[in-house]
Amino acid sequence: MSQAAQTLGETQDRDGAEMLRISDLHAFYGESHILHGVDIDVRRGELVTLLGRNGAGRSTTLKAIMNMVGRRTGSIVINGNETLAMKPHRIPRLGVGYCPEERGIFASLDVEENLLLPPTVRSGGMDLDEIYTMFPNLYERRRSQGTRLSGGEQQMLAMARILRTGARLLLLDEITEGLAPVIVQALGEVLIKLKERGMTIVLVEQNFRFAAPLADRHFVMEHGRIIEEISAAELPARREHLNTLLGV
Amino acid sequence: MTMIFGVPLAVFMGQLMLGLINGAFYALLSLGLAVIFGLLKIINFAHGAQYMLGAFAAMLALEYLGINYWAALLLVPLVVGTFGAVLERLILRRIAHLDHLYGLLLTYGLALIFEGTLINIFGVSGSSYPTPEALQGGLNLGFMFLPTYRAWVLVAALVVCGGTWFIIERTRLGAYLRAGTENPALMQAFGVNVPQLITLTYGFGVALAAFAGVLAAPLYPVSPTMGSSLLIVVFAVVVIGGMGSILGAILTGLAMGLIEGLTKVYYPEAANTVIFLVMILVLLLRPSGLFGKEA
Amino acid sequence: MTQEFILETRGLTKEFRGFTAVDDVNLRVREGHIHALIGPNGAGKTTVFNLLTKFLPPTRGEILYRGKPITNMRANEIARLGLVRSFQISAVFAHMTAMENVRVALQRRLGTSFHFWKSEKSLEHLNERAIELLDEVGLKEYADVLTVEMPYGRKRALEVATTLALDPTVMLLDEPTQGMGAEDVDRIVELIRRVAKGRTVLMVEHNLSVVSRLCDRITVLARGSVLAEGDYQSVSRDPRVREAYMGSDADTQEEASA
Amino acid sequence: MATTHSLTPAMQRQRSARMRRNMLYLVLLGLALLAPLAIYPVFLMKVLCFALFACAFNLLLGFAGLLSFGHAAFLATGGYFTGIMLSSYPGLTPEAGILIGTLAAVVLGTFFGVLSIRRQGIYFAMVTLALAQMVYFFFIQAPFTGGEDGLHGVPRGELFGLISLSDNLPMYYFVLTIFVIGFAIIQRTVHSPFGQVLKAIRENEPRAVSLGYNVDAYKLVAFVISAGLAGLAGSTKTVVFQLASLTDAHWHMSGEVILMTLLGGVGTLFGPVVGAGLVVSLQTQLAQSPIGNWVSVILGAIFVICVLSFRSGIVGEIQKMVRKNFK
Amino acid sequence: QMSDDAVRIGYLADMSGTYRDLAGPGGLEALKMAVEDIGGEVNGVPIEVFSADDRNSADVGANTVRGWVDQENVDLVAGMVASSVSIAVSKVLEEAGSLAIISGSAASSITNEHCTPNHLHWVYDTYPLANGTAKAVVDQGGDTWFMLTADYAFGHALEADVSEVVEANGGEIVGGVRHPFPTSDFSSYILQAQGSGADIVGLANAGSDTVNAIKTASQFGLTQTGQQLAGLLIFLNDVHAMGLEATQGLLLTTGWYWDMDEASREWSERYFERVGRMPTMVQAGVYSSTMHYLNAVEAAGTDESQAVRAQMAETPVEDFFARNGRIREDGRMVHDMYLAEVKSPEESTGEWDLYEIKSTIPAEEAYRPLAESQCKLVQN
Ligand SMILES: Nc1ncnc2c1ncn2[C@@H]1O[C@H](COP(=O)(O)OP(=O)(O)OP(=O)(O)O)[C@@H](O)[C@H]1O
Ligand SMILES: Nc1ncnc2c1ncn2[C@@H]1O[C@H](COP(=O)(O)OP(=O)(O)OP(=O)(O)O)[C@@H](O)[C@H]1O
Ligand SMILES: [Mg+2]
Ligand SMILES: [Mg+2]
Repeated sequence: MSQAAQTLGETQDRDGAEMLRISDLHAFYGESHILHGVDIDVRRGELVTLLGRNGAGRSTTLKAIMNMVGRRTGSIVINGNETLAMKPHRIPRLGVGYCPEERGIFASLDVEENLLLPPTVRSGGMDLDEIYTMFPNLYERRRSQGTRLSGGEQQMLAMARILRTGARLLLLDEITEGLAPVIVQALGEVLIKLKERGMTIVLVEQNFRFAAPLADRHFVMEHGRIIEEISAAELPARREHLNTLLGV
Repeated sequence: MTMIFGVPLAVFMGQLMLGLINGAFYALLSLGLAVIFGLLKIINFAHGAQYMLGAFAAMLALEYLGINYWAALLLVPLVVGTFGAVLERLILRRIAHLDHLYGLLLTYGLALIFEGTLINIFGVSGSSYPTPEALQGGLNLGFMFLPTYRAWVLVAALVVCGGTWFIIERTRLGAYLRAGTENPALMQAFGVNVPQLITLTYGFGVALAAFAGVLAAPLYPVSPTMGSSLLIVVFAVVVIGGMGSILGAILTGLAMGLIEGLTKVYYPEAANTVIFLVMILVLLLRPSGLFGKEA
Repeated sequence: MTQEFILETRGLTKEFRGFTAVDDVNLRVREGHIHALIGPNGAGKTTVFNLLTKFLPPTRGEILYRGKPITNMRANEIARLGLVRSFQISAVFAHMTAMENVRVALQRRLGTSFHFWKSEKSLEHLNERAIELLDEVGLKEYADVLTVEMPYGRKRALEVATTLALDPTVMLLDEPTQGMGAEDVDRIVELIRRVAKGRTVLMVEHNLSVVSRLCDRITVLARGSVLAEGDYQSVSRDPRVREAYMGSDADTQEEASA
Repeated sequence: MATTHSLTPAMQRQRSARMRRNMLYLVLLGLALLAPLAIYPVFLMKVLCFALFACAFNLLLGFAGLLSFGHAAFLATGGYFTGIMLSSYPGLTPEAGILIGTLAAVVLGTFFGVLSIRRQGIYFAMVTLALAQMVYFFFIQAPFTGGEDGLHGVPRGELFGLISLSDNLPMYYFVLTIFVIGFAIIQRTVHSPFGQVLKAIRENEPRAVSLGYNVDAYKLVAFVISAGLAGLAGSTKTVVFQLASLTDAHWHMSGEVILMTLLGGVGTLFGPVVGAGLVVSLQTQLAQSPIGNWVSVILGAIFVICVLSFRSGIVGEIQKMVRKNFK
Repeated sequence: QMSDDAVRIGYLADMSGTYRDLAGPGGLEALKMAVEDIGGEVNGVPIEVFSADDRNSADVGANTVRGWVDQENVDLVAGMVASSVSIAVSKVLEEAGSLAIISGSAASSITNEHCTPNHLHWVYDTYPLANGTAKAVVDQGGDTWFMLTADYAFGHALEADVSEVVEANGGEIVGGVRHPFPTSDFSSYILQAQGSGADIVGLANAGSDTVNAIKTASQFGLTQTGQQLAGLLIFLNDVHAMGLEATQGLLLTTGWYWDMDEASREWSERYFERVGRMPTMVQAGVYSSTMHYLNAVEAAGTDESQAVRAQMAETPVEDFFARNGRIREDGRMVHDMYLAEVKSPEESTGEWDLYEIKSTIPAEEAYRPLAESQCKLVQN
C-alpha cells in the first residue's frame, strides 16, 4: 500500500497527460495467482494493444482495472486517482468504459434497453442515431431480446453500449472475436473515429492484423507479465520478433 | 332463481367475490416473492414470516403506541421493509455469491427463528386486530353481504400490485433491476451501485409481504404461525405462474383465488389441495409455468 | 439417390416470435466431406446446428440422416445416431478432470451407465483410450487437471477430444477455433483434418484460412437462407459472397491468419 | 506406457483414499455393534432411522444437485403403509411390512419424479414441497391413517417369523442391518458408472445431452432410489416406535432432513449420519431442558450458521483439513 | 413401599405449538404448585418433576416417555394435549407399567377403544362438550342446525355425536359443510351457513379452525342476521384471544371456570401470581389430578402404579376443580360440567371476566355411559 501511495504522489508532478498507469499489479482468482507484476502506462488519446497468447492474462488485466477480480495488489492510477481501494462501481465514474470478452448482453432487456443501460459518466458520448447508423443490424433488431442476437450481433451491441456513456478511457476485450470481416473493418473505422475524439483506448486483441494499423504502442503479455513494449514506429523492424513471441 | 351447477347464482357470485379477495393475498405475496427472486435469485422462504411480522407489527403498534390502522398501513411496511433491508445487508449478502439454494435454506432458517421467537413471546392462539371504524359494517351487493373491509382489501391489493408492475416493467429503475439480476458484476463495471440496489429490492419485497400482513390483520387471528402454511400455497401459485413475469405472478394469484373459491362450494373437501392439483396439471402440460420464460 | 448425402435438410425453417432466423434451407452434406457453414453474424449458423441436433425444434421442414427422417427425434437420440456437436461457447464438465471428461463420453458405449450397483472400477479400462484421445489433442499432461483450471483454448481442445470419444459419424463443430491463439488454431486444424478421415464434418467457422485449408465444400448463409454453395474457390469468387460476407480485404484476412 | 496411463497419480490417490475409507467404515461398524451396551438403544434406533433418511436425501442433493423439499412425503408413506400392513395383517412379518412400505415410497417417488424432474434448482425445491404438502393433506383426510391421532400399537412382530423384536436389542441389530444395507446401496450408487453420469449432468446438462445421455431419465432414477431409501427409513421407524403419525409427513420434517444433511456435510457420504445424530440428540436434550420451547428457534439458528459459515458441514470441514495436511 | 428413592413426575405437553396456551408452560407451573403444596415429598421420598415438549408429535412424545420410564423410571406422566400424543404415550405405558393422567386431550376414544389400565382421563372430553352444548342449545329453542365440520376423523366423530343429540332432542340438521383441516379462511363456508337459514351453526372443529370460523362469522354479521354459533371445542384462551366483540353470546361447555366459585377464585389468584394469565380448565385439571395422585400415593404407601390407581379410584374427587368427581373403571374421571355463555363486552368487568355459567350438567349425565363403552376394562 505504502508503495501505492508513493506512486500516487508521483503522478501529480508527472505530466497530467497520463491517463492510466499500472505498476506492479498482481491479481488473483481465489488461490490462483494470475498477474505477476504488470506495468503499463497509457497517455491521453493513445491507443495501445495488449497482445499475447490465450491465457496470458490480458482479459484479467482489464478486469483488474475494473476491480472485477478476486484480489489485487500494486497500483492502478486512472487520471491521477489511485483506484486500488475503490469500490467497483466508482471506477467507471472516473470515465472508464469496459467491453467484456464474454460480451455480457442482458437477456431480460431488449437491444435498445441494453444500449441505454449504462449510466452516462461524462458528456460527449454518441447518441442513439449515431450508433444505429454505425451498426444497422442493431437498429433492425432493436426491439428483440438482447441474447437472442447472434454471437456477432451481441459483440456489436456490447461495443456500441459503452460508446454512449461518454467514457474517455475504453477497455476493449477481443471486440473482433467471432465477427465477420466486414464488421471488423467497420469497427476499425469506429476506433479511428474514437481516437479522433481524443479517447484513450486499451485494446486486447487476438487479431493482430486488425490491431496493428490502429495502435500507437503494443504491450506483449506472457504468463501475467508485460514482456515487451513495441511502439508503432519500431513495429516493422521487430515484426519477426513479435511473431515468434505470439507464436504466429 | 337461476342456478349454476345446482348453486343459486347469488351464492355463486358471492363465492367468486370471496375467491377474488383471497386471490388478492396470493397475488401480493407471490408478487413480493417474484420481485425478490428477480434480483437476488433466491426464493424468500421467510416471506410468510415477514407477512406475519407485518400483522404483528400492526397489532403491537396499535396496542402499545396507539398507532391506528391507516398509519400502520404506511408505517409497518416501511419498518418491516427496513428490517428486511438490514437482514439483507448483514446476512443474505454474505451468501449472494453462492448457489441460490443456500438463499432458500438461509431464509428458511430465518423463518424458523422469527416464528419460534414470537411463539415464545405471544403464544400461538393469536389475538385479534379490530377492523378500523371507517371500514366496519358491510355492503349489500345484492347477491351477497360483503364486509366493507374485504372490499377494501381487494382494492388496496390490486392498486399496490399494479404500481409494482409499472415500476419494474416500465421505468429505468426497473431496467436496472432486470439487468442487475443477470450480471451484477457488469452493472458495477458500468457504474451502478448494485449492492445498494439489491438491499433496496429485498427491502421492497419484504415491505410487500408486510403490507399484506397489515391487510390481513383484521381478517384473521394475528398469530405467529399465520404465514408458514400460507406460504407453501403461494409457492404452488408461483410454480403455476412461473417466475417469468411480474404480471404473471399477479394474474395467477387472482386466478388461483377464484379456483379455490369455487372448490369451496362444489367440493369443499378438496379446497386445501385444489391449487396443488392445478400445479400438477400445469407441470404436466407446461413445465415452465403459465407465464414462465425459462425452459 | 440420396444415399451419398449423409445429412440433408428440406425446407428447414426456424422462426422466433415472427423473426425468421433460418429460412427454407436445403442443406446437403456429402458423406466423408468436411463441409463448412459460413456467413455473416446472425446468418443463422448456430441456429441450423441447434435444429440439426434438435436443441431447437424446427418450425417447418425436414431433416434426413442417410435418407431417413430424424425430424422428430430427441436431442440425445440424435447423438446416439452418431451426430455429435460441439458448442460455440466451450462446454466441459468443469469439476471433473480432463480424463474423466473424456471417459464420461466413452462410458456410454458400455451400456452400463444406468448400473448404479456396479463399481466405478468397471470404468477404469477406459482410461487408456481416454488418455490416447487427450494425447491426440495435445492435452495428455492435463489428464489429471480439473477442467476449471485449464485455459480457454485448452478447454476447446478438450471439447473436441470428448466429441471424438463418441466416434461420431458426423461431427458438427461450431466455431472450433474461436478465441484461440495461432498455434492452438493450427493444432486444431491438423486435428480436424486427421479425425475427419472416415467421418463427415460440418463446421461453422469464421477463420477463412481454416476454411480454405480444410473444407471440401462450403455453404454460405445470409439472413437465414443459402446464398451460395460450392468449393472454396468458386464461393470466394462469387461477387455476392464477397459483398455480403468477406468484405473487400478477404485476401489480407487469409494472409493474416495464414 | 499404457499401464502407467491406466493408473494415473490421481487414481492412485483415489485408490488409497478408498482404502482409508473402508478402514474407517469397519471401525465405525464395530462401534455401532457395541453402542447399545453404552447408549439407550431406542435412541440409537431413532438416530439410525433418521441417518438413513438423511443419507437418502443427500444422494439427491449432494450427488445429483437436486434439492428436494418434500422428502417427508416418502418417509411418511413408507411409515403409514408399513403400519397399516402390519396392524391389519397380523401374519405379516416385519421385514415384509417394511418391504411393502418401501415399495409404496418408490411408487410415490416415481410419481413425484416424473412431475418435478423437468424443473431445476429452486423450482424443483418448490414443486417437491408443494407435492409433499398435498400428500400431507391426503394423509390427514384419508380414513386409514387415523387422521391427527395417527396409527398406534403397530406390532413389531417376529423377524422372518423367528426372532421376536419386542425386545430392544434384537430390534436394534435389525435396524442396524437395514441401515448398513441402505448406506451400502448409496455408497455404491455414488461410485458407479451411473454416479459418473450423474456428476456430468450436474456439471453441464446440455453437454451431457449432446453426448447422448437422456438426462431426465438419470435424474429420475436417482430420485426414485432416494425416495425408496427414505421410505425404507420411514417403514423401519414405524416398526421401531410402533406408530406412524402426521409429524413425518409435515414439511418441517423435510426441513429437518435438510438441516441434518447440511450440518453433517452435503455431498459427503458420511456427513448426513453425523448430522442426523447431532440433530436428534439435540432435540431429545432440548425437549427436556428448560429452554425446551426454543427448539425450533435453535434449529433455525443452526440452519443460519451452517449456511453462513459452515457450508461443507462437519464431515466436509474435516475432509478439508485432512486434505490440507496430507497433501 | 416406594419403588425407589423418589416419586418422579414427568410433565409432557405442547410447550411451543398450537396448544401452548391451553396447557403448556402454565400447566407445568400448576403441577409444580401441587408438588409444593404437598410439601415436595410423599412417604419421605422427594418428588422430582421432569418436563418435555412433545411438539404435538406422537413419536416425540412416545420416545420421551419411553426414555423417562426406561432411564429415569418416572412414575407418573401428566399433561398431554394432542390426542395422538396421549394415545401413543398410553400405549407405551401399558407396556412399561407406569401411570399417565391425561388432562389436555379431547378425544373421548382415549377412555373408550383406546383405554388402558395405565392411564386416566381427567378434565373433559368431546362427549360432554357435544352433548352438553347441543342439548342445552336445542332446549333453548335452537332446533335447526348447520354443521361446520373439520374434515378428518375427529371432526366426523364430533359431528356424529352432535347430530345424534340434536335429533334425539327434537332438533334437525338442515345442512353442513366439511372443510379441510386446517382452514384459515372460513368466509366461503360462513356464506353457505348463512344461505342455509338454520338457527344454529355448530362448529365441529377445534383450535385455530374454531377461532377462525367464529371471527369470520362475526365479520359477516352472522349473529346480526339472527343465527347463533355453538362452539363445541373452545377454551378460555381462545375466547380471550378472539376478544368478546367476536365471541359474545357463544354457547359452550366447560369442565371448570376460574371465576365459578370462591375455591376456584382463590386457587386461580395464586396461579395468576405465578403465571400472569388466568388458568384454563386444563391447567387447573393438571393441579387437581396431580394432587389426587400424590394423595393416593401417600394413602397407599406405595408408588406402584396399579395400587395407586386403585387407591385413586376409591377416593372420590372433591376439590376446587372437580364436583362429584369419581374415576370409572375405564379411566374416565367424571365430574360436573358447566354450560357457559360468553359475556358481551358491556357485561365483562375485566380482561379475564369472560364466561357466565348458565347451568350445571351433572357428572353422571355428562359423560358417555359405561353401557356404551367399548373399553376392554369394562364388562358389558
Ligand atoms: N474466473 C477464473 N478463475 C480462475 N482462473 C481464471 C479465471 N479466469 C481466467 N482464469 C485464468 O487466468 C489466466 C488468464 O486468463 P485470461 O482470460 O486473462 O487470459 P487472456 O490473456 O485474456 O486469454 P483469452 O482472453 O484469449 O482467453 C488463464 O490461465 C485462465 O485460466
Ligand atoms: N433463441 C432465439 N430467439 C430469437 N432469436 C434468435 C434466437 N437464437 C438466434 N436468434 C436469431 O437468429 C439469428 C441467427 O442467430 P445465430 O446464432 O444462428 O447466428 P450465427 O450465424 O451463429 O451468428 P454468429 O456467427 O455470430 O454466431 C440471429 O439474428 C439471432 O438474433
Ligand atoms: Mg453462432
Ligand atoms: Mg419411584
